[in-house]
Amino acid sequence: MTRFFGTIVILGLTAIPAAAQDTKKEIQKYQQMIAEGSPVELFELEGETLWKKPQGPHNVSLEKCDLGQGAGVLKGAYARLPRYFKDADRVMDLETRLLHCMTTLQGRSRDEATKRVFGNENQPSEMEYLSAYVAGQSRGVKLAAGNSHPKEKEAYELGKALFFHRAGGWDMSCASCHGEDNKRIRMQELPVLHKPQAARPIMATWPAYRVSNSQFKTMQWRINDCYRQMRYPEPKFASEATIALITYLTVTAAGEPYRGPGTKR
Amino acid sequence: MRTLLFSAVLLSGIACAQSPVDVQKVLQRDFQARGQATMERVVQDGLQRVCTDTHDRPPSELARQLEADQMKTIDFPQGSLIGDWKRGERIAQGGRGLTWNDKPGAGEGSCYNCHQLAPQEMSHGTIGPTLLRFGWMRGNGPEMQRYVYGKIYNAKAYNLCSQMPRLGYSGTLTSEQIKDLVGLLLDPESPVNKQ
Amino acid sequence: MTRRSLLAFLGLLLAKPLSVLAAWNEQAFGAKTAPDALKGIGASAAAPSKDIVIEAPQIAENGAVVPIEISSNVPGTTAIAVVIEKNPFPLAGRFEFKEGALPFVKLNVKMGETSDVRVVAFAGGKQFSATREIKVTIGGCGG
Amino acid sequence: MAGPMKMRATAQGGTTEVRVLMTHPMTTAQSGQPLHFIQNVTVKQNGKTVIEAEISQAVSRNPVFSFRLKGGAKGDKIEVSWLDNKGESNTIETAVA
Repeated sequence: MTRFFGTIVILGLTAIPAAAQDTKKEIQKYQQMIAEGSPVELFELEGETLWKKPQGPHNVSLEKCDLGQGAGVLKGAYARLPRYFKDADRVMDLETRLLHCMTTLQGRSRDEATKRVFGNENQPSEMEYLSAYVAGQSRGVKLAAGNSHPKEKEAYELGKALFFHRAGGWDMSCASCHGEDNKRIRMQELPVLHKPQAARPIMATWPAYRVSNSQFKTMQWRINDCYRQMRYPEPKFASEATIALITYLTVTAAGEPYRGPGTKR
Repeated sequence: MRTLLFSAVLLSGIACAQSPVDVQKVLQRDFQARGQATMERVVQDGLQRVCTDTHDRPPSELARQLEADQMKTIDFPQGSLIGDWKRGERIAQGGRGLTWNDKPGAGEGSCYNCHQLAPQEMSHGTIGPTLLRFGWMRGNGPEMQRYVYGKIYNAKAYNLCSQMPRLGYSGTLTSEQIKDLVGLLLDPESPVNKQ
Repeated sequence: MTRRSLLAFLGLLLAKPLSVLAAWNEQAFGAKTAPDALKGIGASAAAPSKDIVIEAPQIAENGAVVPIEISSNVPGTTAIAVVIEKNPFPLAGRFEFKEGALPFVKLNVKMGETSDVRVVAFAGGKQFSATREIKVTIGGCGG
Repeated sequence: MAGPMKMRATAQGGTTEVRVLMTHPMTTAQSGQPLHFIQNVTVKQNGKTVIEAEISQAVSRNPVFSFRLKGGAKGDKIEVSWLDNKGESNTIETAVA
């Protein structure tokens, strides 16, 4: 990962006494300004091109992909994911469903389609572009992940159990960082993700563009990188565990109008 | 690798209260080893299991016993435990170590992620308590040195379900590095204790 | 013939790469200190002015993207330059506003460390400047 | 290879606000990658150049600029183009909304 000037800049900042409140306000201002000046729409544009591009052995585009609202219906589809899909008999999040369409519609092998699911700043991945485009088609639609089918309920319960499960090289669970109010890592405020009021603004703005590394990041990546930092082995892409966690978080955030793809520091 | 130091008898009562979902099985199926992050890491040890099952509120008797087991993992070096605070500050700033894309052995403390230490560093976390002026307030005698060394080596020996990693026990930091961190916290010349 | 089209013409004559076709002040952008950068754009003697407005966060969580909004209320402003004093190459940009444009620009810049950001406005053959300090911190691990 | 650009131009209260996004790595000399950054940005209003900018590698990756133009009516043509240090370029044109 390239950072500006090659290294993390470590600073001795002069302490501003009793300025914690001001600091918080200034950081909010920073976050608002980066959101206003975000290049995130470029990823949506590129995603649209990919969505319509014929690919794979069948040489067809993804335009007939059914994301849950019918073949090719994009409006509001992301806001209703993850959900149960009868044709696959499992709960799927956006990326898992895209992968399903790549293999079934386009005739691509799972290996080929998942060869490079997380891109970098020089070459974002197909999943990242597509996620940006599809998610953008749900702006203004309230989050309503599936929570009625038995398999959806099962995914929610598993996600919840995973959220509080302590293991890995540093004994962590998701709740180690996201379990208590008013905590920060460095300057980053940590949302208490098992509480609806905290989960809502977060889930309503993923996937997202990260300005710190100029990369567009998906929810599968977010889960993957949390586990990396928790010092676990790697969760497999589109596995039940990752879908379950995404289901748990999105159901917790239900009702929030989607306003992503977002822009994060 | 990791020794499981807990009493199976004491644990048995708690295991029954577990949720119906078999998370351990799911982790085995859905995770894969990568780099130094091997699959052994998803196998819970005793305290991870107790803390998970009790939502970090273990019965006090059990907690005391498991903490005592953890205390046995700490190998206290002889002599002064106060190392070089300047090296300690660098270790406190860094966040590498033990992830699947870190080189084995290249560990750092991640201290500022959760704690305030030197007042010059404004970008500090708040998951752990502030350690500003720690040595100035608590002194730096042999007992305090031992406490700080032990706490960094294995925080669970002092508070079973602490969110702080067992930095020595997990192999993240070496004994020398921990001494340097003790220096950062206790040396009167350290910025933590200046002003 | 304008400077740009003259350069383009010469460029074609010499069959140079396309990059020489447009004007780019190599001397000023190559300067490694703020005074040299200011000299390179002819702003060494800029007078302080309150009519230059720099809107930016006091604290940037990440130096890779620092949003800055600049406008000049100095009458007759024809150009604005942005100098990040502690960057390895301090001059970040120079914007020339011709008839029809307002002296305003919003952009994202990279900052290597906490630094004063100096904005120079060019008006009526004179230069004016204002600065603002922006602190750069290390972010968290997540997000 | 020049990636996509995106632009929005809206007329409001006697000024036209132009927001333009450019796909570009904007790599620095310090990044260890080959120096590659946009040097020139030009804004035209109905074919007439109104802003000429020279920028450096200190502009963030995937540059986003906002400019303000005097007057402007719906349907006016706004054109923004860039040229980088390798001679690559791209242009986008849009009508004021």
